[in-house]
Amino acid sequence: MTGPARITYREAVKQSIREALQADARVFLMGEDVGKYGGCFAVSKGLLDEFGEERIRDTPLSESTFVGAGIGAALAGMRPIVEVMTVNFSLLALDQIVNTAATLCHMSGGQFPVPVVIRMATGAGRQLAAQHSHSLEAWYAHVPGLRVVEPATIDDARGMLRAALACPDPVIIFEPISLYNLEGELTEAAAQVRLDGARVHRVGHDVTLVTYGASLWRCTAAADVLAADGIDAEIVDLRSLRPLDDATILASVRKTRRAVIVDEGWRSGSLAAEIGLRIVEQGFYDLDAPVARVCAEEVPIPYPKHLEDAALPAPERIVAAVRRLFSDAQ
Amino acid sequence: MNREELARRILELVTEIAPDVDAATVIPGIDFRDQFDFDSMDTLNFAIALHRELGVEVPEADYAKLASLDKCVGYLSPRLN
Amino acid sequence: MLSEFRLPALGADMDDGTILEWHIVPGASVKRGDVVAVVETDKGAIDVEIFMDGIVREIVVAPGTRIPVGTVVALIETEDAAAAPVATLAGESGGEGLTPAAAPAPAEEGRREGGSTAAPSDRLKISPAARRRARALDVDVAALHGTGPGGAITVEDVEQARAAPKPSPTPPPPPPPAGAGEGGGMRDAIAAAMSRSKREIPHYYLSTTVDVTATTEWLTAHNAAVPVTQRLLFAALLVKSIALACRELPGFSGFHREGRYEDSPAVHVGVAVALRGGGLVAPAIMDTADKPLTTLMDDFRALVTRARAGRLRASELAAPTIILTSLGEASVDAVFPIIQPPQVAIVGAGAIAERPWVVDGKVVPRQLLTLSLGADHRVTDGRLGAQFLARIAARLLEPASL
Amino acid sequence: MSGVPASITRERGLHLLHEMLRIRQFEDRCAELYGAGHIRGFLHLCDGEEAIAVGAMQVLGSGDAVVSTYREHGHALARGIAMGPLMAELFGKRTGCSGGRGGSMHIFDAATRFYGGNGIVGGGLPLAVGLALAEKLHGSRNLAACFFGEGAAAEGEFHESMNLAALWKLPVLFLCENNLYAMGTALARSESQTDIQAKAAAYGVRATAVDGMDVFAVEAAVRGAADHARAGRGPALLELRTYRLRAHSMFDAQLYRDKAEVEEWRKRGPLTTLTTALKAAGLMTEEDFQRLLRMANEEVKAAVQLATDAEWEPVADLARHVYAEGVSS
Repeated sequence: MTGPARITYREAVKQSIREALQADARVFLMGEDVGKYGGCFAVSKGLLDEFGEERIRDTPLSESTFVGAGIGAALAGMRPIVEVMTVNFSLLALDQIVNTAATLCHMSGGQFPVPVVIRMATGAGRQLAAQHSHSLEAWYAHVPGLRVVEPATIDDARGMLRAALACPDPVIIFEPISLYNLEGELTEAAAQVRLDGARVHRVGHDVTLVTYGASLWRCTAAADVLAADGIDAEIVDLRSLRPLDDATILASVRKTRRAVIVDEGWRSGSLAAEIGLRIVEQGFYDLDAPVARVCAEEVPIPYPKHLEDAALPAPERIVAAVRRLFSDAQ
Repeated sequence: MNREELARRILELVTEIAPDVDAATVIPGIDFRDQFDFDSMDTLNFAIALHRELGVEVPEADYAKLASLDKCVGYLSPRLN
Repeated sequence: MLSEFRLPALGADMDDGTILEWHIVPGASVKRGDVVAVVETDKGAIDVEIFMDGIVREIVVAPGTRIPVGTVVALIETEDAAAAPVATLAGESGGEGLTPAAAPAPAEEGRREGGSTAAPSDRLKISPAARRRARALDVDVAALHGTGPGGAITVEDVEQARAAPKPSPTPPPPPPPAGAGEGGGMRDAIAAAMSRSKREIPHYYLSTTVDVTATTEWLTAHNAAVPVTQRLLFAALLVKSIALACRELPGFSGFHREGRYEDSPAVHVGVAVALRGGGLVAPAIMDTADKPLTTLMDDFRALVTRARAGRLRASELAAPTIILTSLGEASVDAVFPIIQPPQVAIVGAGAIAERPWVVDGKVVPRQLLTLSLGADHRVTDGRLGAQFLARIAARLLEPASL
Repeated sequence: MSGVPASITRERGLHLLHEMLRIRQFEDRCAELYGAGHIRGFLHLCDGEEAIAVGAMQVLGSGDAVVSTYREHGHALARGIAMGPLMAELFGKRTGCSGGRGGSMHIFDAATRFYGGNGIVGGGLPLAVGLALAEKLHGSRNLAACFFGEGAAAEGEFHESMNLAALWKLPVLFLCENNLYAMGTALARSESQTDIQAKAAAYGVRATAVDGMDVFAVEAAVRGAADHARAGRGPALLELRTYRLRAHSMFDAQLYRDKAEVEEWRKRGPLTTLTTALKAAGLMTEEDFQRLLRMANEEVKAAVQLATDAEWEPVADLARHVYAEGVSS
């Protein structure tokens, strides 16, 4: 691990894949356009030349089968990294993920754990319109048997794959499309990244912003605006969407006594809904204002930029939500 | 900027710093400190506001010359025109 | 041996059935696997097999009657026990005995989709945290004015009702309560806190006079050299000095609660701010010791501005681990302040004034400042208090290093 | 069946018959136990398809992987899963081969590489492709045998799996049990191309049709396909034509077929076919048949007793194995 260098999120993910391929012969990458094309988001560019066709496998457009095949190969001792181009296409593989990957170990009385890693790009922000802009983490985080993580920082993007491959259970890694170009410092911490546990991204005292993925950076923008207004926001980056790190969330909410959950999913049945209720269940007597949520508008994400921006949980909406927790007069 | 306009701008700045002061009740001849507890922090904020709004840099030594509305107008008008 | 032939469970979701026709009559012989009847179910007519060999003794249930799964429908004379049918689960036999009690339909709340607060009720609106804090501070919430969303009473409201004590024993003549804006509520809160402090905390007092001439000269030179927005007040130097002294000497920055003292790892120095309408608050400059003077000054200015606009956070009010109260402006030589529980110390600063002072055997005019300390004798004693004041003074005399 | 192949000895013939009898008697008892409430949920019996399970399993080695469907009792028994744990699983007992958690459609056994039934039609196909991929990457000669019904041929996963297995030349045996009815729908009413073999040609996959009622024919066809796959020449598909003598599942009024058709196929059932041929070839007598039948019934009786006496899993273990326990990766 070299000293702190500035790299992109995309580069961090690629380094993690290369390191995994070098470190373990059982590892191979499989997915649409991961080889010749170098990855739909150029994450695996160059890996085909370096590791060859046997370990960088372009697949036909058969999500259900190549995800099922990844599960099968994992059952038989391999450590596949299956790339489903985006969560939007994973809907075709939901049956394999939910009915096989997530269920096998329990249903077989512990005989068949499924050590497969499935990476999916997620989220909106590139005007790709409704079918290519989904944020469905809540669906996967709903299923016992899956571990679901979403790295939002360079260190996590660099370190989470290693932790996922070391895990005997199926791990879904969501990579926000809008973060691939994020640039930041890669530090030593990347080597010790854990798969679970949330992290306090910004220490604050007046309100807790609970978030994950691309929304982390919407929260930091909102926090700067709030700071000028004397409201010192603490930001909790969930990192793991299943299991959720209740302890870290509640510790923060008990300190600030106000919670706003920022989630790019649609409000109904969202992760924000789950987290909000956990806060009320465990932190009711610490709350000084109702738990608030800032989610995507409940519409298919529209194509035009101004509408897409209006649909997504923008910093201005986060600031407004926080202010409403202090007083109507504000 | 004539004297009335200057006095109005100054009062605006004073009430911005001390929101609980009613501009109409300020007596031009009496020091701010005596009318409504205008302390050293308020004076510093006032100096900063003058620099920001009117572009005048008031040295600490001249703070005494800003003690009341009349003194302010007298001190500032030659420096502005 | 006489065996019972019961209506078998023919599907996961089949609770009962109706026999359409029998293929057997009393006296007929049957063997394992024979289809002996046809039963009408939701899915249609289904052949029913028998799993024993024997002679039909009696048809118990005639065609046409709807019967639950497991009902005895015929009696069969079987030769030997070997072929006895598997005992059906008594009582359960397919259809679960336990028909789920008709759970009362959950009352459909009249909630608006997406509405976040329930319909406004006339009950007192107070947050759970505020209710708990009010109990802890024995504050009667009924009298409070809520500043939270929808006028709800928040912890901040409760705590401001128990705001920081009036620092000096001889407060300036309080403005007539009637005229004061929020003086009334805050006045009671201050009174309550002060009497509790006097009752519970064994104060000891120390004071020292410091020649700050060099420091004031440094400050004047510094302010002349920097743009107006970066000018410093003397109080800022004092706050930093106190914070650094706290960092060096434990026992002054912390809390005494439930009978024991906890030193606070973080040092947040509260600064007493007099509100024009009367009353007083002491919000904290967070992590005071770690902040460079310019940042500290910016925080200080922001705090005072927001304090005067009534927009302080409860966290800022609850955060101080020690308080500075400075009455330099009111030309009082020395201040002997009262500690704000659960803190354990408070520093007072009088006016900086030119007075005679002996330097190298000669009496000369110098800029002098009287610093005082009120401290909790349960936690520290005079010797340590003296060292603490000395540390503050020493820091104050090296402004460049603050 | 044209007759007993010359290579078949008396002992071999009796072994095959006994394997099939074990399945038939097991399924028969299951029907009864379901009626009595001991077996719940869904239950799909394979009466009539025994020759496919027994014939195929003679060819598969312990290193090969097996993927089945929800009509899996015959595959499980022929693969070597003991009757006791299998019945205990149908009872939902803790000592069942899946810990009692799977039931009839979800039989699992790591020892015999039996990767389960599957409640989702076509759900096992991609799994088998993956298992074969791993064997190829390991460089072993093992293969993955995947049973599925002709109904699955309508699922996207069938076409995707055939293509991927052929594209990557993976050692998969696609064993299609064509029993003419996908649940309640006759093949002709669901498939534009009812000849399953012809579908395989679209992906360049070697395919042959086999009389699923003839255990010798099944064994020979599976052996040929297995040799093809083990030699690295890619997957093979076998369309094993058969007929299920019982309903699709326990709650099926069988409105889609008439009784005469069932009786016609019953005469051509695998057990009748084999018994007639062995007797004609002088390799077996009626006493042999009765002895094998008694052995099978004894085994079933013991299995039912074991399942009846077995314990339930404590509710406290409900969440165990949601995630892997004590497994280093």
